[in-house]
Amino acid sequence: MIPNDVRITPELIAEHGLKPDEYQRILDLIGREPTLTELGIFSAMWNEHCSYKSSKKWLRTLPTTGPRVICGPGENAGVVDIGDGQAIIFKMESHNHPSYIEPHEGAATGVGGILRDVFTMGARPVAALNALRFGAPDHPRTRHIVSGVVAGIGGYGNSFGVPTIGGEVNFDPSYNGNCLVNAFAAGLADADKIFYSEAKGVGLPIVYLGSKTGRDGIHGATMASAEFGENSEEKRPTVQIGDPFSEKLLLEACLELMASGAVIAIQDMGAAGLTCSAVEMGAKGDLGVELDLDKVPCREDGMTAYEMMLSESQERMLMVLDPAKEKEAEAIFVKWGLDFAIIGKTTDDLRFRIKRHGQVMADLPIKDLGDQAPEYDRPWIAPVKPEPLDPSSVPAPNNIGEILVRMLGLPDMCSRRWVWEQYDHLIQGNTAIGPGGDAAVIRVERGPKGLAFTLDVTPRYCAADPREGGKQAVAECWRNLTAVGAEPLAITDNLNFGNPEKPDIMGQFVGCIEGIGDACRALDFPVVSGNVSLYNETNGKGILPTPAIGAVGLLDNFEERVTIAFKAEGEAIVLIGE
Amino acid sequence: MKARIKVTLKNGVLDPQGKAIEGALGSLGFSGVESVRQGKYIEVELAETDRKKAEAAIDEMCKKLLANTVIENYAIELDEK
Amino acid sequence: MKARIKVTLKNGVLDPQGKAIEGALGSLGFSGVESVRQGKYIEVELAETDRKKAEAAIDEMCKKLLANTVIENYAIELDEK
Amino acid sequence: MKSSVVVFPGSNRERDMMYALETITGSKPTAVWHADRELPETDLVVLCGGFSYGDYLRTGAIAARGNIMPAVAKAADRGVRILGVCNGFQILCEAGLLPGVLMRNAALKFVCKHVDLEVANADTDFTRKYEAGQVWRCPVAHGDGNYFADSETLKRLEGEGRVGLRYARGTNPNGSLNDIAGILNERGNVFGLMPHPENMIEPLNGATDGRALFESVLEAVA
Ligand SMILES: Nc1ncnc2c1ncn2[C@@H]1O[C@H](COP(=O)(O)OP(=O)(O)O)[C@@H](O)[C@H]1O
Repeated sequence: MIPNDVRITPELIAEHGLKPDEYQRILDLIGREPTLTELGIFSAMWNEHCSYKSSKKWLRTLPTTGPRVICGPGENAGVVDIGDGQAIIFKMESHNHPSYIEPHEGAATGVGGILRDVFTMGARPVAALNALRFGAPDHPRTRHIVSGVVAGIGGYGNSFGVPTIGGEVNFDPSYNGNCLVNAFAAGLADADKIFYSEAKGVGLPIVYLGSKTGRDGIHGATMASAEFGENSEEKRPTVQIGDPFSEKLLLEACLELMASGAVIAIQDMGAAGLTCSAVEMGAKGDLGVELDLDKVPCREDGMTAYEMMLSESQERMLMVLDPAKEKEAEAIFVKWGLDFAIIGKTTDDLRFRIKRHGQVMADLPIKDLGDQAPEYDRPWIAPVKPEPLDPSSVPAPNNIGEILVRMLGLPDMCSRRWVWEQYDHLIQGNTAIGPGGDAAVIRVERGPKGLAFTLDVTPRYCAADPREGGKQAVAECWRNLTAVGAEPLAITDNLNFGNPEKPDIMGQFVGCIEGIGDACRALDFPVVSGNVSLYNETNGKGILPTPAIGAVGLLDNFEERVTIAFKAEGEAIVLIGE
Repeated sequence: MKARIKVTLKNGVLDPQGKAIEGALGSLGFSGVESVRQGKYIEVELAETDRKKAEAAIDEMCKKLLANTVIENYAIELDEK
Repeated sequence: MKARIKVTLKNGVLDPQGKAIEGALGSLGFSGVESVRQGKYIEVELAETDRKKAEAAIDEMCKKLLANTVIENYAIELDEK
Repeated sequence: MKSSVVVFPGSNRERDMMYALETITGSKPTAVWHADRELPETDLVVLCGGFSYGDYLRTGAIAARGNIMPAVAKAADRGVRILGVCNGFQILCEAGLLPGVLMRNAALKFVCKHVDLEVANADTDFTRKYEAGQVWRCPVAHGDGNYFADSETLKRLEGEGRVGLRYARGTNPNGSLNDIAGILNERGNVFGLMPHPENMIEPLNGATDGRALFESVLEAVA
């Protein structure tokens, strides 16, 4: 049992990933020493993962609007109009550190998280993709990580019932101690039936939905923002286990619930689940939130407020309920065998108040938790451009054919069939172009419209010239979409970098964002959602800068899609472009 | 020598399988089931006849492959054949 | 009362998982592994305190759900808590 | 033709199946909830693909003991056609409506790809619209499709022409005995198969060879 009134020592503050000046900021905001639960709440809200404290300034420079954009960054996922009253909702998110520690469950829960982001907004998921980066093929851990990650992604998506139709797999020694698992999901909804996280109305019930809370991943969100050291293997038990079966039930129950008109606001519980979701819902709606943790369905005995507020148990949601529909809503959840518990209410005092056993364990200004989070303008330097290679230092091959065969067999070039055959890419019956092409295409419901999806980035280019690399990633997405006959609509991004406190890494980050922004502005290709993953370092060595871009395009008629295979003998081959 | 290995989930680790079995037992009408946890049971036949050596080998196998020590515990029993 | 149940494949029933583990142990350099069979290990906590009744209930659970008696055997152990 | 599709917690190809049935038979199937104890009036009951109960314990094991299953067994006794696809096949085996069991794929990996299916018996209610020996392409998507039965059962299945479909031309994706992809019960009104004919019904799918399976049932019940 962890008491709530322990003395807050500098060690404890550091363990929570808070810097001394950040702690001072907390003292200034609340005018007293925080309780342990409060410290936990601040650490969850103010870590890099939730607060975007190093990246916010730069993310604001991205173009995020356009005639088709219904909802840009700031919600669970971005929403884009595809005509006929329909919308596509999509986002990409990383689960890098958890996947390195426990590849199967880390990757699985990554997929689970991104699917929830999409169906929380009222969409039925119709496509999943994933961008994966692993260490050198001959590194002793690589094989274990690759097979675990691929099985984990497949295991979750296949069971959940979404076709996994594309992605990327690359290898580089810079990922030896830090694999990247970026999961993308897209869902379809009616454009006038999108659900948001902003709570509305005072005194309304706050409902907990889904699976029970356990001690999973406590401090996972903090872990995800801390550099790995030699002893990272010891942090293992904080890993969460994915349960795609419960998630599938949660999807069906949520969609049924949304159709019933009972949902006023809804938010999934991701990193630092209850804390981030409740604060976000209240703060967005200019409302306070009061939670009675005795009502939270728990899987384990004796959980403290601290543990419940930081638990990362999966397959959970929080919603504000229309009280008139309470019985109806509960019946839906009972039918699907999921927990449904009223655990609190909205208030008008802008406080975030947490009770346990009748005692107040935390009482904080709700807006400040988000708004007053530290924001940094980290110093950065433009990385030094590498010297161009001297062509004469690379001898011409004797035999082009031999080189071609060797190239086709390289880990980064060879067929990815061994990966995507483990993914159900046909379920739902709408896959028009599956994995293996430039972009994947699905039919929209029963047609005739189609949607195209692609994920791209070339980290080598980003390392050589971040700005050009950022541009190139966006441009490649654009080309892949147009190559299948789609009109590019919008993108999501997943910005994976090393330690932003190092000026050269920050320089990579800034350069890539500027490049992405340039390309998006030039192409009218807005950024509607995204995710930032920093501190991807082991023993002080960062990964290659890897700003993965996920892009979506629209086809008026899926039958007009174009595939990469040559169609007949004797036809002309034309090379276009510069 | 025959080794019997039980691999179980660590305490507190979510066990979706156990939870589903628990629910199924309930709907089959079994009452009073308080919890179900599912693990693995593995039998390995070894050529090794020295008990000590066999034990060490099996322990190594558990660590390297049979158990996922991130989330699982294991227990070994050895039988002479 | 706590029941520990081992569910194992009957002799002669194909065990793809056991085979795969056997292969994997070989490629990890473990020699002298003659065969591997994988089964399940299930722990059930019962409210029942009468040993006889608990045993009968667990046996029933195994027959009805926990084991597929076409291909699997089961063995039950009971612990007082 | 009246058809019904049973939906279990974790079923995930029910929408694919209902769409296929509706397009091919011309009438909307009824979705039946697993907790119900009775089936609507129906000519065909389909147990669809998915991961009922997460595939936990054994694939199909928990669903096979669900409330609706006694009604399905009774319907089978009456001669109603029962079709089990993928997880549905696993459920039928666990429920004892078909013999044998579907074990983990030999490669221990989930596999999603197109295979070649050979019609091993074209004289059944589920395959009559194919030619005997005809080979057609069809997707599979499963982790446990490795059909196993003791040698006696296998002999009977083969001897009585109850193997309806086989993986052809070396495309067996899971190690199943005798390349078995689909089998019938003794009476011939219950059919279980691992591949997904419901995902092979329109040009979008690359071919429409899966339709004949549904058309066979349609003809049988007419
Ligand atoms: N690189 C980025 N580009 C654009 N938007 C971003 C980026 N990173 C994050 N965002 C947006 O910031 C918001 C918060 O993201 P995040 O914390 O990842 O969401 P979640 O609450 O699901 O974890 C999201 O709406 C996301 O779309």
